Amino acid sequence: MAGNFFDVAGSVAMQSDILNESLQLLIYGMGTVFIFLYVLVLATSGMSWVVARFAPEPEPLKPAKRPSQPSRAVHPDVLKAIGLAVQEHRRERR
Amino acid sequence: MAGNFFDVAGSVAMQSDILNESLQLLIYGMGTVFIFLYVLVLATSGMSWVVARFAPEPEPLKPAKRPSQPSRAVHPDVLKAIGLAVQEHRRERR
Amino acid sequence: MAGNFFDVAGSVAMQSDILNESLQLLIYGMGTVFIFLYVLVLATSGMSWVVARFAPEPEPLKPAKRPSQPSRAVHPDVLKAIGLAVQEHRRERR
Amino acid sequence: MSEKLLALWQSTGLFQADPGQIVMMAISGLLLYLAIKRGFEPLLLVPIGFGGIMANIPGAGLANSAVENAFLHASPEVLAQMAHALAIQSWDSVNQLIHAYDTSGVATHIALQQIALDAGFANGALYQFYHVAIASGVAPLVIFMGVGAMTDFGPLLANPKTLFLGAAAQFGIFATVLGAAGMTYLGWMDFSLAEAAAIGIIGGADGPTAIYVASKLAPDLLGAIAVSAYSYMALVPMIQPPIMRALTTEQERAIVMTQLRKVSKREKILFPIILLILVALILPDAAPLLGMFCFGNLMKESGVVDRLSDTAQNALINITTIFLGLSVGAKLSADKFLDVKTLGILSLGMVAFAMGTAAGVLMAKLMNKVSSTPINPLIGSAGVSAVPMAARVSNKVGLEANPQNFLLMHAMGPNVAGVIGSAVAAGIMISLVG
Amino acid sequence: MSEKLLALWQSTGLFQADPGQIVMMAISGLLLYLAIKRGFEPLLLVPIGFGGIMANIPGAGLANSAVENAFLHASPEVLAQMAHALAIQSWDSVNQLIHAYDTSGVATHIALQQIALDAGFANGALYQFYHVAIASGVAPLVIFMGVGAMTDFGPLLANPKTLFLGAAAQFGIFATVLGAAGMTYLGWMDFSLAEAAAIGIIGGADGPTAIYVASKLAPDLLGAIAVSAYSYMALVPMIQPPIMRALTTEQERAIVMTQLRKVSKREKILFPIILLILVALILPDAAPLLGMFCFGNLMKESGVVDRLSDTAQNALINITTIFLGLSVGAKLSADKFLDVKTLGILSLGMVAFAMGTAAGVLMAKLMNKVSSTPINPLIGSAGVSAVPMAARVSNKVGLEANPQNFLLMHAMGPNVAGVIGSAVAAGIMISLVG
Amino acid sequence: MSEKLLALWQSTGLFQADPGQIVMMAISGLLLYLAIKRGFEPLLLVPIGFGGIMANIPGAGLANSAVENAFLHASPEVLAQMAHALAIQSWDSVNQLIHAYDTSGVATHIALQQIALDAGFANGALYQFYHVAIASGVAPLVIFMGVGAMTDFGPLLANPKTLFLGAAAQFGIFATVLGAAGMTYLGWMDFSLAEAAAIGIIGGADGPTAIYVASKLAPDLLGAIAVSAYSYMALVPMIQPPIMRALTTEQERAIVMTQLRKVSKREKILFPIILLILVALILPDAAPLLGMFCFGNLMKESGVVDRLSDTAQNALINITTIFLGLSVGAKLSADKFLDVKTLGILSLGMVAFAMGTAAGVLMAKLMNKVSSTPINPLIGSAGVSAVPMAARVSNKVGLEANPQNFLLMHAMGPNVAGVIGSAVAAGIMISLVG
Ligand code: NA
Ligand code: NA
Ligand code: NA
Repeated sequence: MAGNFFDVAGSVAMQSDILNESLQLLIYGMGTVFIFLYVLVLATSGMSWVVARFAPEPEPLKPAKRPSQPSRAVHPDVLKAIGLAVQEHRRERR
Repeated sequence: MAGNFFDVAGSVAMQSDILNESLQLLIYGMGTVFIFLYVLVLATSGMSWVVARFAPEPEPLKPAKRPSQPSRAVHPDVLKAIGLAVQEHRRERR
Repeated sequence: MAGNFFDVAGSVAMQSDILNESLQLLIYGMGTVFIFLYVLVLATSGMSWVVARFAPEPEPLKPAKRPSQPSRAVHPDVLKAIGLAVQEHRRERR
Repeated sequence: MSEKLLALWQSTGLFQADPGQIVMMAISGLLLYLAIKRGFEPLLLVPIGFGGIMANIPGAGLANSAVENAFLHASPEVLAQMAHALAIQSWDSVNQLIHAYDTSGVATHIALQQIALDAGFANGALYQFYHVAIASGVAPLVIFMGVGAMTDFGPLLANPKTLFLGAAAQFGIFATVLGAAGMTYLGWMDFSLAEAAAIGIIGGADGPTAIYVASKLAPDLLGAIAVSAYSYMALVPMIQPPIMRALTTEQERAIVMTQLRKVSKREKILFPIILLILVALILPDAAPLLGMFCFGNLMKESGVVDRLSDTAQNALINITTIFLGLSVGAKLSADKFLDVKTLGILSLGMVAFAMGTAAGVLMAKLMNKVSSTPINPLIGSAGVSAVPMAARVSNKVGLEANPQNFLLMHAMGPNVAGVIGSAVAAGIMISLVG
Repeated sequence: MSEKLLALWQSTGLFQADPGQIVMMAISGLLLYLAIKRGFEPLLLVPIGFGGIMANIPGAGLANSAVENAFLHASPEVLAQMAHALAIQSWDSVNQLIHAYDTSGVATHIALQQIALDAGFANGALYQFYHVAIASGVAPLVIFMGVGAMTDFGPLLANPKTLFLGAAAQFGIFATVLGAAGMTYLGWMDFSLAEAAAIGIIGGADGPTAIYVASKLAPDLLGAIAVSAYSYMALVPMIQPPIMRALTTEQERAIVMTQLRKVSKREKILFPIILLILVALILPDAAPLLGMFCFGNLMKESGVVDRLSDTAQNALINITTIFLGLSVGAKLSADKFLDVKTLGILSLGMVAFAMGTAAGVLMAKLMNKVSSTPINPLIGSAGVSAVPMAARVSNKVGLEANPQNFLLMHAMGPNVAGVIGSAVAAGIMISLVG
Repeated sequence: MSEKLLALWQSTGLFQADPGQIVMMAISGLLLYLAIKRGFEPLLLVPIGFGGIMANIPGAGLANSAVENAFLHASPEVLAQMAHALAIQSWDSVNQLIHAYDTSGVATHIALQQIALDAGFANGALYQFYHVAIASGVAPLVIFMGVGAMTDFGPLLANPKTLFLGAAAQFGIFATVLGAAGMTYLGWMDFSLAEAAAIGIIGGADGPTAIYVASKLAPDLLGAIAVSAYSYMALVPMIQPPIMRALTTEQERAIVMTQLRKVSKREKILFPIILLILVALILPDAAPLLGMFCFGNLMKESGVVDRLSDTAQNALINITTIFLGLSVGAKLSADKFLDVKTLGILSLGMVAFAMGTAAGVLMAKLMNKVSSTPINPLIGSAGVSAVPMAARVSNKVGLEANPQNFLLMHAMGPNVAGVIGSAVAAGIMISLVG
């Protein structure tokens, strides 16, 4: 869709073209991959630093949420499972 | 789709029109809402009375159905759950 | 799609045609059903014989696979179920 | 003021209702009653019944395409446009236009659709479900995949000869086609060969197969065919026993069959592949149904994709069943269902089940003549499929004759063979008549 | 070499970004924050917020159709083709073409689509989700089915009079329409009647209903309407209590209600069918929403299709929610959302909730005047639906006045009645304005 | 009589079979064998293999569009119509028409489709699956969302530098593109640049990414590319160890890495958002894949939408996997797959994996030179992704050198980094070549 800057060459499609096009692809491609992931490393490290510095230990919030949600999420099957499991177990303890 | 009786007015769309159109909407709307829910109250009460009068306690039919269906419905997970739960529990009772 | 050999007759659609067409359908149909399932009987018996003769007892392979897969398959619900079931049960044993 | 109240009143269902719709809503309510209180195949008949009510809500047009809704409610100008697109100059009733539309090609359909959409008409919700689930042919295939993932071919593999019982029971299908043709011959009904074939498939006693074939050969009859198929499947415990008793002697019903051998995992894995290859070689037109069926079964037996197999037999088949049922309900429209043809379909459906049952039992008796290992003829009736109901019936009637004789496992062989048999028959119908 | 680096640079979002998109990404981020850290309706606002960010990624065009992407990126030749298809000879800005496209009919749309696809442009992923989930109207219906399968009408059946509270609370809807019209009258805004109606539905305090109506009456405002509806639903615990306290006396809030009677299974099975029949007779335009709602509830209560009911309230509703949320996010585009209209929508939405709450409470007080059995006016506010939040609020405020007085179960009646009420209101809007 | 038996015989697969289809069915059977008996990525290769068999059933045309089926089976009249729609007067072989069709625009496609449908031809089931699941680009995105919901970025966040390993391993992708170009240059093969790019993505060792890119850049090669990607992912435990040993010394392999720090919930919530923003700013063309990936991960980590997250990693991803696999199988047609290009793809795929592994290991060694904290070069190979197989391989090879040294957690960082890396590479391919 966006700026395909090989169009012209591509339409000609001479053997030598494809070779140097893919060479360019190699250069620009690996270049972009490294730039992108390098920026990501910086952003991530920065974020971690900020979190550690200004907002440590958000754990408390999680246990507050988890128990409620999953119970809703798995409701039907699990409740039945518990019931059955417990009966089952009682039965075989007799 | 059905009878939109504002079409003409709507196409003209003069400020004053929209005001009295929405006023009409308020009147007809709340009217219909109340009529509908009033009829629903009657129908529901009537139905409850009929059930209580002529067909009380249909509970028996339910337990007859439930056990079969759910067991089919939750089959794979739950059976595994029971098995695992019971083993688990035995393990930790030792 | 494929060779509908009643097309011509079908377009004429005289009462007598449909009768003998459906008679043909009965003959060819039951014929094909029996041929097909007869071949299937032969193929199945042959396969079973080959398996029994050259590759008996593949069971070992199964227990090796099953435990891993299902655990992955039912993971979320079931683990929760176990936990809850066991707690539940402990609670009511007190 | 008054003309606005009038507009409101005219938009009510009470005003727009036509008797046919009332009757269809009553029939749909009956289906709900049978499903909920009498346990008639509830998984399908609850959605079908409810869909039937929704499809017949006056003025809502939930089961109509945008074009159909336009034909019913459009202004004269829009109708004129549509008539022009249909190359019709003058017309006295809309039905003329509708007929012209039904007989026109895809290009014309698209043209009218554009006019209807431009005029602000939309496809009803149930129409969309039908279009995606059934017209595409996808829903029955997905359900067949799930059924395959729930099917155990062990009993069949332990005793492959029972496949012949599954073959014989398909006689009900083709005899019914002949019956439908006979009715047409006698002038009682006016079924085309394609319609007769679709009706015959009711005898397959297999819901998705019947819906799949009907959607290809006789979409207009789909509602009646599906309803009759599922109703008679639910009635199997009433339909079959008298026939089974009539065709067998006390001692035949008491025959004890030899214990089934254990079937190895490897055989179960290879079976769906062999079945698929035979389909490929002999009957490509049965490939969609049987292919998905074998795929589901292979997912189950291979044991390496349990998470896919579990989804195929739970979330996926349930979702598909909901929309398949509602889509079938969308076909319960008065003009299609309240037709003498429906009576023919219901009576022929009954015949199909009876013939299939009888053919299965008689085949079992024949096999007893020729083969050494004894076969209890009661398991022949399970060949009509209607899994697992028919197998349970064989077992029940068997226990009456001999309380120690458990035929259930032996009946499961012909039972699943019947599923294959009717899918094969479906392929033949589509290949020869489609 | 340099012009290639240029090409790469020009393909970055940084280069293609326009301020509006940045703002929209920030707003979407805010929604994510509210959903994750403040617990604002996370099930919807997490997908909506994330979808909003994705929709505004510069240059990606994830929320655009192939045609829209072509308008943005196509070569002059392709644009010329498109202009020709639009019968436009000369044009100075693409916006001219876009406007012509928006006002053209389906046939023209298809023609331009073909040109765009031929030129290698594709529909964005979010556009596809929106098209399948919302434009078709299917997703809100499927969610309504799931909600129906999760709803217990027991409290409502035990005390049917509470339906009147669900009716009264809908006053917020229609008053808001009037408010929107007033803003237009005063020249502050420029809402059409259809837009005003869609905005009013925010007062229904029911997400799927609001999205369904907006998609039919005012698709351009859908993003703002959905965001405002879900935000205020999350704010119910802040919006309602002051109003409830202001309109009630200490002793009114302390009223203890009589224990609810036990409701039989049979009543619960019959209720959705009766409701559907009334919809069919009185208000066919409410049939899609209420029909699916009743279907879900019947699946639950009938007890014979639990596997379908379980799927409807889990896998199916979850899958639909994911794509519905992303699709709503796709409507959070700068040109549509960054508009003075959005401010109007947000303020009117707040009014709608307040009016609905007040109307519910006042109705309860009125009923106390006329009826013998006492009604605690606090349960009136639950009539706006916002299930189950509003019912919890009634319970909480009630406990402040009387620590022994548990209103939760009593408030569930008006709460579910409110869902029916707003669906009815939606039907009226679509029937009178659509 | 005889000519009818003939018709039946001609409708059999045996009669219609062409050798290519037989070979493809055998190859598909081999894939099933590898998946079921050798455990080669069964979740994908079972559906792919089975779909491959179904796609090659002679005469069934399950993988063909209605138009393709019409080309194969239509009557001369219909073919004449189609030729006319293609503006072809005279033609000696159907292939001429097929070629003209393939090179024609959307408008012509629609015209022929209408002719085919009018003539009673239908889209095959697998074609429909492919159209909905892959051609739309949706299925890979949904799977990526599910994978995101199953991914734990903790190890990556604890040691962000490992992202460089995920970057280096992508060298395999671009080197392979160069290799494919080289083959073309030497005249061994005839790959276009787009095809070369699609082949290179095999080196990403990530199934959905490879399918997504192939569907956009080289749909004809999709079957071969997907098969080769999944096969080599399954072969990772055989391909990687020798390379890893060859490029490292005993003491390098024995390097013990410092325990990873605990990562806070908040960091995990913020990571997908930051990643999405970077994608938006730098590489919009990677937005669909990485956006859905981040969305899935945010649903998981936010902890407030667990029911959506659970569905995304179970029912939804399983359903999508089933249809994605069958759709890929639909691309295993003889004319496309039995081509010298496939040999090139298989050999290049192997090269891609080897190069990626080597680049990852060498990058790790380089980082050891420059950085202070020690990195065991064995975790570099995990940068190719192939989650979690490649990480397990790193761990296993590490244990050989030092039985106390558990690298698994350390290898998970580069492993998930590799997923991001290859999605970025995919974006670049689509942006520069697409
Ligand atoms: Na059958
Ligand atoms: Na409401
Ligand atoms: Na990778």
